[in-house]
Amino acid sequence: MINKFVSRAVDALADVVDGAVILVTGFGDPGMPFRLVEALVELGPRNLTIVSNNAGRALEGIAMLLRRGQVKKMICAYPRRTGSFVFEECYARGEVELELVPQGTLCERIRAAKAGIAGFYTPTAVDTVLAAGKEVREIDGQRCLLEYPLHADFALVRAHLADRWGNLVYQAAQRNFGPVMAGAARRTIAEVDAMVELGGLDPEAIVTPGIYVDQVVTL
Amino acid sequence: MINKFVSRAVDALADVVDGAVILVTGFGDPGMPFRLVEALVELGPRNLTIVSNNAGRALEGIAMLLRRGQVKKMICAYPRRTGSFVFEECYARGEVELELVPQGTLCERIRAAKAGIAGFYTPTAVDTVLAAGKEVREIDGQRCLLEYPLHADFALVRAHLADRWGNLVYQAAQRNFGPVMAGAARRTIAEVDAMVELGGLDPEAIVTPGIYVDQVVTL
Amino acid sequence: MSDAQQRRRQQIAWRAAQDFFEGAYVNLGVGIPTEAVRHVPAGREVIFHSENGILGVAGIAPDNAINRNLVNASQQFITVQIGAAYFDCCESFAMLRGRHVDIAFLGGYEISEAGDLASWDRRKVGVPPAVGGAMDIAIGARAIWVGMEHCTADGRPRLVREVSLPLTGARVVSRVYTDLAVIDVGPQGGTVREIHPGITMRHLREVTQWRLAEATDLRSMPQRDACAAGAQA
Amino acid sequence: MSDAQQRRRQQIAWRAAQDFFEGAYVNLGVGIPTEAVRHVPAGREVIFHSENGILGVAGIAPDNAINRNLVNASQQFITVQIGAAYFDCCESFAMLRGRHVDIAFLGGYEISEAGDLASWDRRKVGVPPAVGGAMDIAIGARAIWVGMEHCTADGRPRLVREVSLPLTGARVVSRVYTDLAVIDVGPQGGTVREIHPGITMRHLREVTQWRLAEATDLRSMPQRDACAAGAQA
Repeated sequence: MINKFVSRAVDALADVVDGAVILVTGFGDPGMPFRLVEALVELGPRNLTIVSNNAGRALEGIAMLLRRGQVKKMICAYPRRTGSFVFEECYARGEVELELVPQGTLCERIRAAKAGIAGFYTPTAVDTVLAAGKEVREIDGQRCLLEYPLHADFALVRAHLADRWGNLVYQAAQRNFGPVMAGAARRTIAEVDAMVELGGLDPEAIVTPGIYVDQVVTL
Repeated sequence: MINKFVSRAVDALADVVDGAVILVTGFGDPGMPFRLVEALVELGPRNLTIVSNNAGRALEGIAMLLRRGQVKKMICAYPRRTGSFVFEECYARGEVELELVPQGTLCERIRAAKAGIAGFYTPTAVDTVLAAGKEVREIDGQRCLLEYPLHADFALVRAHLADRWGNLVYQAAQRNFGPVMAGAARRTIAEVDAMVELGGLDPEAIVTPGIYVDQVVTL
Repeated sequence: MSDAQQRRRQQIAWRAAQDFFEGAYVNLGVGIPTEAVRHVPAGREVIFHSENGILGVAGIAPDNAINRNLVNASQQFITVQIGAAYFDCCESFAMLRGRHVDIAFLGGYEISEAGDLASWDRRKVGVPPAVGGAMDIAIGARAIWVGMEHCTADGRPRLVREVSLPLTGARVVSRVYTDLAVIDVGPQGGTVREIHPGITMRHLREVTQWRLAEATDLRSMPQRDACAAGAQA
Repeated sequence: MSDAQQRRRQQIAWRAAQDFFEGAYVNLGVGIPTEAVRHVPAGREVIFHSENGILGVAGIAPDNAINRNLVNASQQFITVQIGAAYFDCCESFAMLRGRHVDIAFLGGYEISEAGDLASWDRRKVGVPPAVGGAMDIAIGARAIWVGMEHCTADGRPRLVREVSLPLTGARVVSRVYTDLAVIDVGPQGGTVREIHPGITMRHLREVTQWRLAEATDLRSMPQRDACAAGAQA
């Protein structure tokens, strides 16, 4: 019988090695898999590359990974927000590298990894400092940047409910990066409020099909 | 008050001109907007380019457009199926041009048009006859084809229910090209079984948000 | 923020909101623009897009109706309209990049006469840059309107000949709403459509580095406080 | 189709289905492969993917339980398992191209020794070509298994040195299930893992253009009819 539930977050993440690239869902607090990120703090792998819209707040989630010196590089759209003092300190001291990516391009690069697209052209960020070093091509009269997929080792995804096949549904704006990051890494681990029986999710309303999810941890 | 419902299919399609490019949903019969295609037959525009997974069956839908000589070119993945004799006859007589596109590339080209992506690289069809004339690029050790967005004038989309904002839900495998084609053309027209009150669709379960839909016709 | 500044900012948000047309899909930026959701004329249906994955933002949630999973792009707790839909960020940016959003009403630091927008990086030492969705929105929405105070706190123009700060998008802004005027961007410079009743074109030109022409139907900019007073009278 | 051919084809589908592992995501091609859904060993959970947008295909719908909106990629009316999910074609092909589907069990016309697959165009005069999702699947699924009768109706080999028909994908096939053998594709040619109890390796080589080696654990191919009889005993 297929059963993707694992009882402890630290078991699901036990083989995260130093230098791993990890996708973390969330736009602000909604969608942030706090329990899984706490498990990363507990397990202590270092030199991580964290891909997430923001760079943590207060001493929670990604901020704690940064405080513990586990993060080599952040790939984000919006690392600065109210309470992001840990990231700001690490950044000011040069302790963490930042790759700033426009949010739409960030989503699309992650989707490309999930969907087997090897590269794409986007008009976003043309003529800006974020185009530095990128190949430019004019297509149909519009100058575009060539962007590549953002591959990762793990995707940590926060959702609302899951069944034992790993099918997921979300709650409101918690969804954000979940359906994009799930399946974009070699292994996807979801953190959910509760598990439901197989058949407990409407096949028409499943947002992330279980094929993209390897393991599920409940709160 | 926003109200995207129109009472007659022929009104919604009245300004389809000769030479228009039209996306039509459906994978086999499920998802095929028969009423809208019938309206096209009634209105009679010619030299159409029809983009659809299949090329019609019996004397229904796209087959009737072909029979009436309204179609200059079909862009499809699978034009041949049981009962596709009208297309086969037109094709054998050289009356209709065929651009054969692998289904995954077809979806992705339509999505690119919807999502403002100017081009993408895919490993599909490399080294095959369908790669003829396409630019090849090796990315990360993998040879890929450069594919461009498939822009269109109209998208005809079959769904199950709609509200007056144009939010859509589908039924089972009827969904197929709906969420991909809706929004990929300059104008999107949906054909649905029934209209529901605004608020009658669960915001978590809406599949095609109304922003992609301009007009809705009920059966 | 002083009461006077608060009023100026609400006036800017209010003025732009009067121009959101029935049925428009509108994305609101952080700051002044976020306030516009409160100022849509009664009876007009406008659908607000939030780039984290919402169509149908209604407004800021009252303290007794907070859903912790429901925030706007400014991370404020919100409520949604009947008819709202949720989706993921990739779909959300498909809506923007794919030109489905009619109007993005954004904040900004500087705008050039050509419509170049600088809105994301003030290059303050030690402060990490943060772009969010600004660049995708700038090139994606069908119309880019910017709402900003006409001058900086120390009185320097924000409508400048060339932007000095890092660009968000080149030649993207089509209209600017400030506390002093409503100005359309065009190939010959700005066209002033409305001007604050208390100032002259000469004054406006002094605080603007663009070439400015008067619209043939130039009018005095309606004031929110006056309208509110009128409505109460 | 003769009864004997029907039995051969069911045997091929049955044999492949025995190798679908617990938890595997499997896409089934048109023809012989579609039958495999019926032959998964009892108690094993396999999740079938249909490229029109379904995970969890259960089987062909009985006449009294037809949902006209529920078909598989072969346009047959089907039912779904508890736990099924529906999605659009773009997502469906993201699953394929993105290497999320473990096994695609496909039909084919010819396979070269290098694993090149020809499965979509027989180049019949006057018949329009139709590719469907075949090329996306061929390069996308993690393992491509092909189920086919070992020879054509007129006795010519289908496992050929070089394919003569238009290619679906180059060097993609990893295993072949025929009525005569189960053969793994490798850099030195085919490795025969199982052979039909009624034939010899010499006969197999005569009807196969590949170099063929015997697996160290070569065994007689289990037969469905025998198993079915055993199960009934």
